[in-house]
Amino acid sequence: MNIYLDAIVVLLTFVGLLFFHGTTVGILRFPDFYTRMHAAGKGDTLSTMLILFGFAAYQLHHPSTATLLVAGKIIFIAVLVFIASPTATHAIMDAGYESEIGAWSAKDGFVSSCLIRKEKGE
Amino acid sequence: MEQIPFLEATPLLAVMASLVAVPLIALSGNRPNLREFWTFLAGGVKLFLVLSMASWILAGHTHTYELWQILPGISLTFVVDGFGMLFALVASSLWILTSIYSIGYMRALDEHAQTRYFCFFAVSLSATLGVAFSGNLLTLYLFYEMLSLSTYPLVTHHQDEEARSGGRKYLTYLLSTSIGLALPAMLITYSITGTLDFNSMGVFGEGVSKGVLVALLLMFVFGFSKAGMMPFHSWLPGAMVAPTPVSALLHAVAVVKVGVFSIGRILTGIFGIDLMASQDLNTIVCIIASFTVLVSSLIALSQDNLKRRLAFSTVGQLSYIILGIGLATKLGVEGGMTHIAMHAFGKITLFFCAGAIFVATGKQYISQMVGIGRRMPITMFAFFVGSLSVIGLPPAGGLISKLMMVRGALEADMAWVLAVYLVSSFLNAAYFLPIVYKAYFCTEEEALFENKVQEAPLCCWLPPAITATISVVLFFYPSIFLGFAQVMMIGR
Amino acid sequence: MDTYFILLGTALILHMFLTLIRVIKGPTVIDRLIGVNIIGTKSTLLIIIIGTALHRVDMFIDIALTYALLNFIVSLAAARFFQRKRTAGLVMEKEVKS
Amino acid sequence: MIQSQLPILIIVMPLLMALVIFLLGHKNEGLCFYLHVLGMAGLFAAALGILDQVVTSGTAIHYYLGGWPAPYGIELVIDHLNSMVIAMVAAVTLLVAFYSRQTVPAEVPMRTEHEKVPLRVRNYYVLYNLLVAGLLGLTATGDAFNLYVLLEIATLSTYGLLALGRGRAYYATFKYLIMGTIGASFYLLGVGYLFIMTGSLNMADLFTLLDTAFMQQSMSITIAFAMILVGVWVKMAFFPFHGWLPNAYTVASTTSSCLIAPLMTKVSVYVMIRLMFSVFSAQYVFEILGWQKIVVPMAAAAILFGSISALGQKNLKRMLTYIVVAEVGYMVGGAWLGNVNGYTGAVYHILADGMMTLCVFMAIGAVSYKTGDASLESMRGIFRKMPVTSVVFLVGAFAMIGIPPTCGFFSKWYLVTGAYEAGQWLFLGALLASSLINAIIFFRIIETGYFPDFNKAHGHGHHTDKTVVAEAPLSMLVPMVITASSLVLIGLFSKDIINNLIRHSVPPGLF
Amino acid sequence: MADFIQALLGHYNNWAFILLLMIGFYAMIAKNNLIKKVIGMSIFQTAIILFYVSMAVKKNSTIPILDHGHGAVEHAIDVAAYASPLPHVLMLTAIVVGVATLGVALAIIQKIHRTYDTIEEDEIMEIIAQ
Amino acid sequence: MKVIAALFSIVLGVVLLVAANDLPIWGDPESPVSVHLSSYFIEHSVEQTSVPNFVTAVLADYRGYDTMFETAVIFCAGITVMTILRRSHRLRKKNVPPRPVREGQDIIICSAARLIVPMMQLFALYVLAHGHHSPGGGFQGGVIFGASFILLALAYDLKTVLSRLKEKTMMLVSGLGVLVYAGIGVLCLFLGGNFLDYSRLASILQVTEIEARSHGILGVEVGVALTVTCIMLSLYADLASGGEMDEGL
Amino acid sequence: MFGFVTFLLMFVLWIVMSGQFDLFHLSLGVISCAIVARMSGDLLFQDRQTDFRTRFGQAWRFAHFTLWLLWQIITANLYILQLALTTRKMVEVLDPHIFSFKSHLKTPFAQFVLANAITLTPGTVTIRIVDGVFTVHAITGQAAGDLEQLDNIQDINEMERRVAAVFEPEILQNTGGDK
Ligand code: NA
Ligand code: NA
Repeated sequence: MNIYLDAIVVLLTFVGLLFFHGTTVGILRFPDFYTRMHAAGKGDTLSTMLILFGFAAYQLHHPSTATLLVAGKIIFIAVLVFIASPTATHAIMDAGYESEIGAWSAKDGFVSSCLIRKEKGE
Repeated sequence: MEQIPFLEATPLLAVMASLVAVPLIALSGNRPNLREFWTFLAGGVKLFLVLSMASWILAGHTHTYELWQILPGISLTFVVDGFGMLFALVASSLWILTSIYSIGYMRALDEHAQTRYFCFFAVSLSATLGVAFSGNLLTLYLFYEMLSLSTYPLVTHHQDEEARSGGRKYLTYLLSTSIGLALPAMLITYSITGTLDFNSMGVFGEGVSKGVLVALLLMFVFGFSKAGMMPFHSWLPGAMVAPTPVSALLHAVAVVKVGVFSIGRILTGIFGIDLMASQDLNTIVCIIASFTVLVSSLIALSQDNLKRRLAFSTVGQLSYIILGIGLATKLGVEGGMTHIAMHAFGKITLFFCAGAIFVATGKQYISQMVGIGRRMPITMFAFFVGSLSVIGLPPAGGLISKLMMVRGALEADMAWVLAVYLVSSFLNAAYFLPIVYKAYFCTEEEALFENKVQEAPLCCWLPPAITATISVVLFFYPSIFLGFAQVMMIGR
Repeated sequence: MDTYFILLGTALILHMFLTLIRVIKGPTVIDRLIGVNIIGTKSTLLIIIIGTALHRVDMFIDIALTYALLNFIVSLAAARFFQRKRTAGLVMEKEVKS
Repeated sequence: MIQSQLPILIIVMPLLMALVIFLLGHKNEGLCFYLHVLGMAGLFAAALGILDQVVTSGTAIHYYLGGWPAPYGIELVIDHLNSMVIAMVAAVTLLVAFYSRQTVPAEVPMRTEHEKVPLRVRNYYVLYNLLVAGLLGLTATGDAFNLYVLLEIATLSTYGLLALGRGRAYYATFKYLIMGTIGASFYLLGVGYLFIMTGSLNMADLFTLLDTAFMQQSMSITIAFAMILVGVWVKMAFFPFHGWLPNAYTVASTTSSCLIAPLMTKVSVYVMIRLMFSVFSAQYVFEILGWQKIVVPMAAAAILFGSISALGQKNLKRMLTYIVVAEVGYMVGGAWLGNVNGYTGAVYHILADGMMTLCVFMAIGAVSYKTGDASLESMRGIFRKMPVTSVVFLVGAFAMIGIPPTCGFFSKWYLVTGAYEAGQWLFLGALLASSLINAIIFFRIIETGYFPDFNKAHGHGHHTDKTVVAEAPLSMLVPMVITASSLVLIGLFSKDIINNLIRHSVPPGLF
Repeated sequence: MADFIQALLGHYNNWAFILLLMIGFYAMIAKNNLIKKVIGMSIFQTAIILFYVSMAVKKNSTIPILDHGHGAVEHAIDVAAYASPLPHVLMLTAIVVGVATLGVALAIIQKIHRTYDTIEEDEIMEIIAQ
Repeated sequence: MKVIAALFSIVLGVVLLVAANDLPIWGDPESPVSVHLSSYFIEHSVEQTSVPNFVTAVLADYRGYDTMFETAVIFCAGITVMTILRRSHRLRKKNVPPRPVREGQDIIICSAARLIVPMMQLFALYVLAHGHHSPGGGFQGGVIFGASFILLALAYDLKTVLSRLKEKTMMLVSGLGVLVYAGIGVLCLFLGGNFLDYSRLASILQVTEIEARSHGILGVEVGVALTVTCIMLSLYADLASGGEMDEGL
Repeated sequence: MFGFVTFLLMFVLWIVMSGQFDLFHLSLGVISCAIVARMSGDLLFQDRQTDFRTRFGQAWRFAHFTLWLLWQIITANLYILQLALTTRKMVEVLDPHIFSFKSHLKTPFAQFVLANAITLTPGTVTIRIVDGVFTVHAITGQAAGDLEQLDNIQDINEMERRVAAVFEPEILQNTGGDK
């Protein structure tokens, strides 16, 4: 039982870590703000949630009211991250868009903020 | 213990008498007669209180009244002894005369802010008596500073540019020396001895090095710069911008004499005559004083402004007194103390006269006074008597004290001091007598005055007449003041 | 298992340091904000890992939750602030091009 | 019951009053002043009560907060030293409370129809009360860390009070804030080193724990002491940490400067003395460290620097602030002379300087209230226009110069004596020089106030232009006159103050 | 000297706080931008907080909250098992004080910005000097 | 200037390094900090206050006096900032740089906030109520509660929040919080104990003295939380809107 | 009613968080939940028209949706991982661009869910919603394709359809229903 549980825990957390790795490399490698946001938005949310789920599972080692409640709380945090993280991503994205940060395009390299403004229809 | 014939608190009351009058004077500002009544009442009360103690003191007693312990071992204490009494008597009696004179002077010239003037006059008198009756150095210092500050509005009474610069000089000198020299000297004395009470044996016991003593001596002598010892004298001529009654009282009596009195007190009460003599401190004092005497007399010769000439004369005469006390012999000290009174009556006469001339003619310069004696005979006669007293010629009181100091010099085996006295007396004569001569004995053409010039108002010529008379009286009855001085030196 | 968690924590910290490079490099303020936000989220995890390692996770869970909430609010506030300012991107653009 | 609770009452009363004013003043802003005066009067009574209690019993009062015994809980210790400071603070705050009646509404605008929620007068009084609570609390406390907290509340409310001034107030306050934080942080750091070495925060406990050879040789303890010193020096604007003070106090509003200038530096000096002798010991400070060789000359430098800088100022308030800097040098130097006279002078000067700073600041405040500015020119002819104010200023000036029988003379007396005994000639010279410079400074003002404008009225004799007397309102005059008289009274009763209070607080180890 | 270096190495925990302290102190004094000064101030305070909190550390101890799992209420409490609570308490206070100061500082900077239209110290000084 | 500052910093660092020389070894269980007072608190706080969280016991009881002033510090900062930033109507007209207005509401953030805020507030109250048993208490709870309002203000705008929690109420409650704290202290005083001696509350609460201390702690924590909540929001409102109280960030 | 439901939800949350089931702490919980319900009861349920039966249905469908979404998120992360760790140049793998589309969803909550779903799913991130118009950033043309392909207002994309199925099934009927 414990071995399986541990395996689940390790699996969840390790996959989480892997996605986090992707996120990290992504925000370092991707060429512009917008693409980095992709890495940050998706990777951060899932990796955090997975690791949290892993710890919630770990609580089931000694099942009792107390540990179950702790697991519940960890799940609660995961839910929170699920709501909050994309929202934060959106907020940051919107701020960058509003600030007219230059975008990268495969054809032209960096597109200046003027073009962003044009796209915004201003 | 004999019962004292006056109230325990009489010294305090005497000090306070004029202070109490201040609010009364201030409140009756718009009724000049009432205001002056208060001044006279306070003056009378003050003089009465001082006199009430005179016989007791003359009998060889001293009276101590401790008011308030202010620091550990130091109280606000009043001690009435011969020296203090002598000074108090001079100050309080001359106040009344000056008040009469002030009324004449101020009203004749329609001066502004008369109420303020009389208020601060009264405060100054309190401070002066406070100094006279101080039982210790701290009390003395307190009243000394009070006097400096309360005379400032008097000195700068005119409130013009000249008054401002004169007043500035006045306070700068007085405050800087008292804070910068006298105060630390006092503190060091206190640190060494643990007391500041005056004691005829001195407070320094054995074992205080001569270097410290000399340093303290110099700090004290220059610290109380009201005495005008050179090089801290130049405030005095500058302060002559004051109205004449102020110059008269304050610069013939109150302020400068307070300086001299303080130094005298310190020499006799803090150092002690014996210590002075044994440590040769007296020589130092004598050298400083002699220098001042001679130099100031020479400067006086060159002054054309009458009040300035009087001022430099005062500087010299003050040093006479210091010189006398500095001799540290019985006769020298007695003479010095007595000279406070003698010079006071003589010099105040001269100032009164200068003021009277100003009131009557508006003239301030000696060169403009040729022939004035014919127009203002009483005034100029009083002037003549006053100058006799200051020079030290009979029949005026100044001679008596000067003679005593001369004898003191001999007693102290300091013959060179004799020469100083003689030379300076000669110089005195040289700067006073020509004024008198030109006032009376010029030819008709030389006289600068027209016939319509008359004597100043009664209030202006009467006081000099009285003080001149007293100067003469003092020649015949010097013991009025000499007695107090002798009381101080009983047993020597 | 404790060892694994410590290794996990170390790996997380390592990645957080990598993310820090983005925070330092920028080039725009908002780029930095991405990194900060991620580091904040991962700190929540780190708190839980520490709690687990100390066997007091019941105590650390509240701290983690608080941290997650505050991190969200801080990111949001920063984003809102720069959105309002509108200049955050422009200032840095020259650097980007050069 | 109330007797035994006095130590906490003096702290909680202003705190509660701050809240009461905050809550009740919301509807009726006019009420604030009355509540405030009421609170301050009660506070003053309590302070006197506690002073009486200390003098009568002759021992320190210990008050255990929460009922917890000394090193575990926080205790208040009120002894001869701080009962005097408490009384001084209470007196100053009461006087300024009266004084503030007209100045606060004038300088801190009341709520108007259009304003959303300024209520600045109410907030002003709230901050005022918090400042008082902080000051009294840090004076009364016997706990080194509690002192930090209360120091911070006092400073924080000071920022608020100062920032309500005009013109450059914000920038000056900002600099003050940075310096104040540095000071507080250094203090905290110092306490941290004490704590890590001893594990304690209670002052008496620290004193005992530090009294071992190991601790006295410890470099950490030495550096803790240095940190604490630097911290309080910054707070009290001791040269060369004074930079923030002149700007901050100059631009402050009248009431704020009247309140803060006399209290903040003085209480900081008290803190220094308290820590020097109640946490460390005279023996440690003077014999083992022997830093008086550096600190006393620094104090002399502070005095000279402050005085000379003051000499060059045209703005009177600014000039006074430099004098405050110089006065800090007096007290620090006195405390560091290492003898009874120096200590006495320093402690007495806390009281004396508190009152005389208040006096001159109030007088200058009254002048600027009437004339609109505080330049030297605003004093022109002030003796006629505002006779009472002028006299008050005069008394304050005399005290600053050190003319007997004002209190300034007596503090100088002890300081000079102490300096002489300690052979600190530089300090002695600085004391005298500063008296002289003060004389020049104040005399210049007095002269300006006494003489009319020569450009307008020429010659002597008749001044036809009768200046109309335009005296400050009674709410300002009364506290001013009381303050001025207190300067003389403190001077005349100096012996009693010293014998009954200061001499009892002399730490062991001073000779 | 060797002893001294030994001692320094033995107190490696102090390095972090000293380094932060130096950074904060430098920023507070040297930075021209008022906001950066304030940030320096926060770093400075944080360094001190770190110093205090590091005191609380005990080897092999846990957070200063009684562990119910060990049934400690019945038995005597093992002092060595818990970190010292006092430094934490003190720093809670210090943090609050720091935040309060920070708030006031930011408010003042806003006002300065409104008055002088800049938060660069030298520019403010220039404006004041005029 | 920079060189001098750097020099000072280095001197400071060196001095502190030197001081570190004779400090106890890090983590030493025998160090004075671990032994002298702290061990007393660890050993006795449960039996004396029945609070298992030593930090809370020390914070709110043994050193409750500190904490009261700490609350006052927050309160003080709140009104200081408010007083500094609010301008008179006259001044407000001129001299205000126009700020770009945010158009409309951001549906995403608003919706997220609506979900999170109630949970956050409940969590805040939980943190406040469980300060005795877990890391929490008045400050922490207050901060979270205040932050929940800030979140709302970030999502919508300041006006929305201030229409839910009137500014007047907010400020009054912030004062009330300190008053609750000091009031409990004074109450103890009236019940015959020293200031903040919660054991005296036993007679009112009808519990043992030890439990009375525990309840007293909760009482003051509530006061702290009230003040912290309101001042958090107030600070945000003032700072974010420059005293205009309109939009916030 | 909404207040009471909020209270109940909060109390469940309290139970999870508290872990103390004595009367004292439970009553503290009741007080706390009451406070939250009073202060923020209006926040949790934005529109008050929908009755609770409908809401239960929505919740059920939403759970299903979440499962699908989770899978999408995982693919998204795998995609990111692949992009991040690729050895090819970014020019070859990325082709980012920004586009907009008008959503059919009416309620803010549905729009919120859609926006966050877009953000979490592969290749796209929502930048903003203004008056129902979503501005989206796509990392490659392919990723965008799914959302962007439709110019026809009558049409609806996959993601929006799923969200609509949870919250606003009536839209699907109007636009031609499930494909
Ligand atoms: Na605390
Ligand atoms: Na707590």
